[in-house]
Amino acid sequence: MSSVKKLLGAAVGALLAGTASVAADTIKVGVIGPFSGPFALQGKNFQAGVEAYMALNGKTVKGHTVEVVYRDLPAANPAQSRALAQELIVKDKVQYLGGVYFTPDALAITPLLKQANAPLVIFNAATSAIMTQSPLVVRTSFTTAQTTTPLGKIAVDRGVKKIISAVSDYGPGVDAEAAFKKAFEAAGGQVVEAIRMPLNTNDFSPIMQRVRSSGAEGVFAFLPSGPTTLGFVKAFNDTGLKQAGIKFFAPGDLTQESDLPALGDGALGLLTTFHYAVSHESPENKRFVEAATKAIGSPEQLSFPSVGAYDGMHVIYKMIEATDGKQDAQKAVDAVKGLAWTSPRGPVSIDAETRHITENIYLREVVKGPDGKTFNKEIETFPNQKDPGLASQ
Amino acid sequence: MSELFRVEGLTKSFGGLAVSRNISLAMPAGERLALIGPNGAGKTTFVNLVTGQIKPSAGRVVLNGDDVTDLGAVRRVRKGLVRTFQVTRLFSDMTPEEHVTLTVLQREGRASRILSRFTGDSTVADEVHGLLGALGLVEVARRKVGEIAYGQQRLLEIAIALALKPKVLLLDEPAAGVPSSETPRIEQALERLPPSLAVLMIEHDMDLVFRFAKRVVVLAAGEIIFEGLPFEVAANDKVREAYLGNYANARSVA
Amino acid sequence: MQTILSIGLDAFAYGMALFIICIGLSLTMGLMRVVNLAHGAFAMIAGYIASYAARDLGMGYAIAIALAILGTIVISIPLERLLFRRIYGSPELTQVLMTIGITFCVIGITNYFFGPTLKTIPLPEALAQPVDVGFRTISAHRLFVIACGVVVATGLWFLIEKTAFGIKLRATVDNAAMADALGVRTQVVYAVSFAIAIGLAALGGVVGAEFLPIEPYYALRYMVTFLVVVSVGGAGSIPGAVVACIVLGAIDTTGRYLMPEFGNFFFYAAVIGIVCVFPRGFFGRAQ
Amino acid sequence: MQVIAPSEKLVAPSHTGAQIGRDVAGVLLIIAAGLAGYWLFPDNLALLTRVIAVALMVLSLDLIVGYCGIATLGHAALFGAGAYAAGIACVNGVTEPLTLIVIGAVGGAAAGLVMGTIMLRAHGLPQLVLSIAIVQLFHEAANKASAYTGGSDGLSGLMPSPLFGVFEFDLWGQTAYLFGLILLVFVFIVLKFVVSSPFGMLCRGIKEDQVRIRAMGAFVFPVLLKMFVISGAVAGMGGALAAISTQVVGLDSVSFELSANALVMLVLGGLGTLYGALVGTVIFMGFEHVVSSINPFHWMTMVGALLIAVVLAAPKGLSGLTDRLFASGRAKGGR
Repeated sequence: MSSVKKLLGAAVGALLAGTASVAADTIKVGVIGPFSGPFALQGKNFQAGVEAYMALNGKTVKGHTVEVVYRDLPAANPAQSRALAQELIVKDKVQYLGGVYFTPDALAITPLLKQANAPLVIFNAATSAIMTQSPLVVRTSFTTAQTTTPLGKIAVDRGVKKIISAVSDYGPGVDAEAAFKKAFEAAGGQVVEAIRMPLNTNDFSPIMQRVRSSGAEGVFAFLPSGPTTLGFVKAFNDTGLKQAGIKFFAPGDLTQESDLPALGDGALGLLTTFHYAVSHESPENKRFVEAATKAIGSPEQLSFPSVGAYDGMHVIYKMIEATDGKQDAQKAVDAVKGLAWTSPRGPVSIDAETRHITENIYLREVVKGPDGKTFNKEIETFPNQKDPGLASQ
Repeated sequence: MSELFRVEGLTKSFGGLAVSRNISLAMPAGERLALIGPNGAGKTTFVNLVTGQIKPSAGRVVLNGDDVTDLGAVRRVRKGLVRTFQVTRLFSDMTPEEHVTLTVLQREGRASRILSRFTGDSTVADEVHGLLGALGLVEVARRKVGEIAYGQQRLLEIAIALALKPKVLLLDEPAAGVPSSETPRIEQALERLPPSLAVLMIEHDMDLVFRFAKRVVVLAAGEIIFEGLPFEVAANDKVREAYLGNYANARSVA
Repeated sequence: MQTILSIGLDAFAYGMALFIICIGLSLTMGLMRVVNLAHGAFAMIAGYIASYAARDLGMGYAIAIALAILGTIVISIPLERLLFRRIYGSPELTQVLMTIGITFCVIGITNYFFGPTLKTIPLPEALAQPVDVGFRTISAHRLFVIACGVVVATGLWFLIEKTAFGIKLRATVDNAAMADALGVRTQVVYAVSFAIAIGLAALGGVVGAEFLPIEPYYALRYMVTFLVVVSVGGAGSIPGAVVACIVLGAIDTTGRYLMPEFGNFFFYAAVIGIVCVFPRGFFGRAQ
Repeated sequence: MQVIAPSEKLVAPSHTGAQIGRDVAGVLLIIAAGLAGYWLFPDNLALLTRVIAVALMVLSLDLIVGYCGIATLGHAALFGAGAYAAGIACVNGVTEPLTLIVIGAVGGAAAGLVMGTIMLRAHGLPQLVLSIAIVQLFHEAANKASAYTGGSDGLSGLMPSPLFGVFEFDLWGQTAYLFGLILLVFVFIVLKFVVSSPFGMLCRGIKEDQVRIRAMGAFVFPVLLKMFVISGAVAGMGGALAAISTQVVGLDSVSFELSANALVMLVLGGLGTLYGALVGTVIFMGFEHVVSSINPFHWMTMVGALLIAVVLAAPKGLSGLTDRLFASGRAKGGR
């Protein structure tokens, strides 16, 4: 067995030798994301966002070269997450940690940050509570509550008084259900029924049956982006609910751009709220989409995690600028508190108190473009939304 | 009546087909009984019924005055009703010594102990070596069973059975599949069985039957058709019919 | 009543989709004694081929299905020759190791060449529309899946019970050496059975894509579902697989309708219950 | 007739002595390898600690699969039960690491009792499916009981107190690793005794032929159930170690994926030797780590290729391969 370990040592050693020869003035950023496995698409978007930012803004900050080290964490696995973070900090000597798609993975890293003297910039993981775990966490994505809350008023404005909620039965789904209920009831609506669906549901027609028998005028849905959304939307159309005039509201995870080609015309007319649409019209976004498409290879694969990563890199660049390359996590985080800039998604800022991003939330409708492809068209803007989940705590 | 073991009206049907019909039999201590019969007579079914591998449709099995019909196979073994198998069922990775040690420990209720050593108890070791010696297995005691001769495996089957200190022993064709050069060793082992033990042997080899048995029972089509002394068997009409009805020649009863 | 009928219809369609995908696995496991965990990978490969043919090349749905089945079988031939042939007769766990390895490879390669996005197989106009069946509307595609399932079940039953090939197959399964001695070319029988199993996986992958969308992780994502269906039915049994798919489909669908929050509890508790009552599956062979 | 008199002594050299010698050497080798890992990769201790936690689980799986012949794809239920038991205890104020390991063992053992009771009702493929169903139920239960387990967000906020009041579980992970290594060696030695005890021999017998064991007058069910409980305790300790060193418990610790990976590692290393379990875990996780660092995007192909290569080159697992190379071999690997 020891010979095995030696072999391993040689292999890892060779790996080290490859990276150890970089100049002393290189600042490393460790990015942890799902680069393989069932969520590989989202990890690819992390990479695209990071590469797009570095392509547009250069690879140096104040003369310090920035180098990104990617580590794969295919599915939520806190033990592996912690091991990867530790290795990045101790062995690869990264000064900044970024990425993280799932909440438990982020929670496994937060206890390390203080000792590591490294800030964690979260590109995605969307549970409010992460921010309270460590003062060295900054987040450039969104929370489910943040993207969901505006839907309450939107639904009521569109004449829906009774709604049925159907969410995937896991943390973010439960968050979405709670946030929507609160906002919808505050606006005068009534959630007649709340369904939680197991994550591995393949056939959604029984759920649609429930929707039909509930007598609701609309349905609020939350599902993680990926294959299940396809089944859900298909079932919604196939069971005739769409023709029956039932309105459909959901946070934008459900109509992420990379799923739209698969959803096809069935998605037309779906109303979703989100912080970013690839179709957002602004010069910043045009530049971003161009660079990110180049990085990811195919325009069909571009989706929201890329913008979280892009802005995450922006925050990290600002941190490097403020500390001039010296490792000082607290100073770095302090430097970006209140930082405001124009992101591809619109104007954003880092809330000085919660360190979570304040951003516009857009209401979008899936429409068909001139090229025959469907896209999320922004039709209403809710400016400067903070995370209601954190605000209420 | 000093009978040790008795079955009464043992019957087993699968669906509508009766494979054992109303079999009754008694054995005193020290009995040497041979059960013979043509292929398909239900001999192995009978052993399985007696040892509790399968449940009878009707009838009783009585051991030492206790009705054991409702007990499972394991409890019957613990009460002293032990069998060997027609085709050896041994653990090819283990040695004969390990087989017998495990059996002795099991008999003493120590086999499922975690905090004890498998080897090292000298009384157990002595008993094991005694048994292996009695059956001539000492030379191969520490070879893996998969590597020893089939005749020796058959002997090991008997050693395992004896290690359970049975009262009644059912030997299911102890010489089956053994090359003729090795049969004398089996024969010798059978002769050395403890005298007080009641033994029921199923066997095809009539030489062995004649030498070993004091009494013979013939089973045909699930029924007992003859019960008596060995030399009477060949002369019995029913037996001749049963065998000749099945075979072109009656060599095996000759 | 209407609700029950309606749920029943959904359950039946879902069950039939599962049946078409799983029956091939049931045959490999029951008749060829190979635990082929890479079965789903073949269904997925077929999905990619069909998607490419129908979406990118604009071919018809029927042609896409045919191409997918053929293409998948062609891909499987070298795999059978080089890899699967080595594990016929190996212990199950060795087979598990090999076929999981194959699954990993297929996932990795697919991800590399085709990217991680979902692939769809556009349905023809006729199948894409909802159909009014009196008490409700149902998509024509679901009816098509049901029809496919019935055809596959009858076809297979006929093949195995009524044809010369079926006799050879059963003989080979019962005793390969004996069949060999009787002049059955067992290697050929194995190869053909393997091809049939793969072809069925391919068909299932394509027509079931509306339920189980095609993406690189397909084989692992649905592995549990496939294994459960096959063993509840009893490996190698066609009626068993049919019953298992319908019963499990019904339990799954009803559970998700009545109490979606506990849908999984309901489903797996039912699986435990069924296995405890039928320890060899509905129509399993005695061991 | 050459029947040897009962009094004659056995002539073959004592088996047991050689066996003990080999086991002592084996344990020393494990300790040496563990310490070598500590010196060679001081920066990868979190990974190595994770390897140890998983190795405990794979060891415990070997007890069930390798020694009793029961295939299971639900072993993470036992690992996860231990992890959650320790995690919940830790969040509620029991922070002493050794106590947490004990709690994990108890949790795992309880789960093993439940799992064994259900699984032993069937055989073969249906049994495998029972194991899958059970781990899925555990997973669902952990997801549902989010008030206690944190659900899909994970149970966070574990603050284990320093070991013996001195050694902290910190970023560098030295404490966690050495603690884990000592635990592993301890468990390994105990398990070596367990598998060579009468009970262990009985299990090996059951694996080969249950009918024979019954004919020896032993009940099969309680023996197997006992092994399930022991296995659960060991897996639970692995779970508790993971919980202590990670300070978070996620739903992945009761997942089908983890169960399947553990089985793959075991078969890769070789069944029924305990060494195989360790070799398989180290090779699989080490290989996965190396290739996924080289190419985080497409490493899965390489792992798949490794598994295929192992089946082609060493169908009995890697320890079976060493057996073949050094014909003297330890206890036989694989089946």
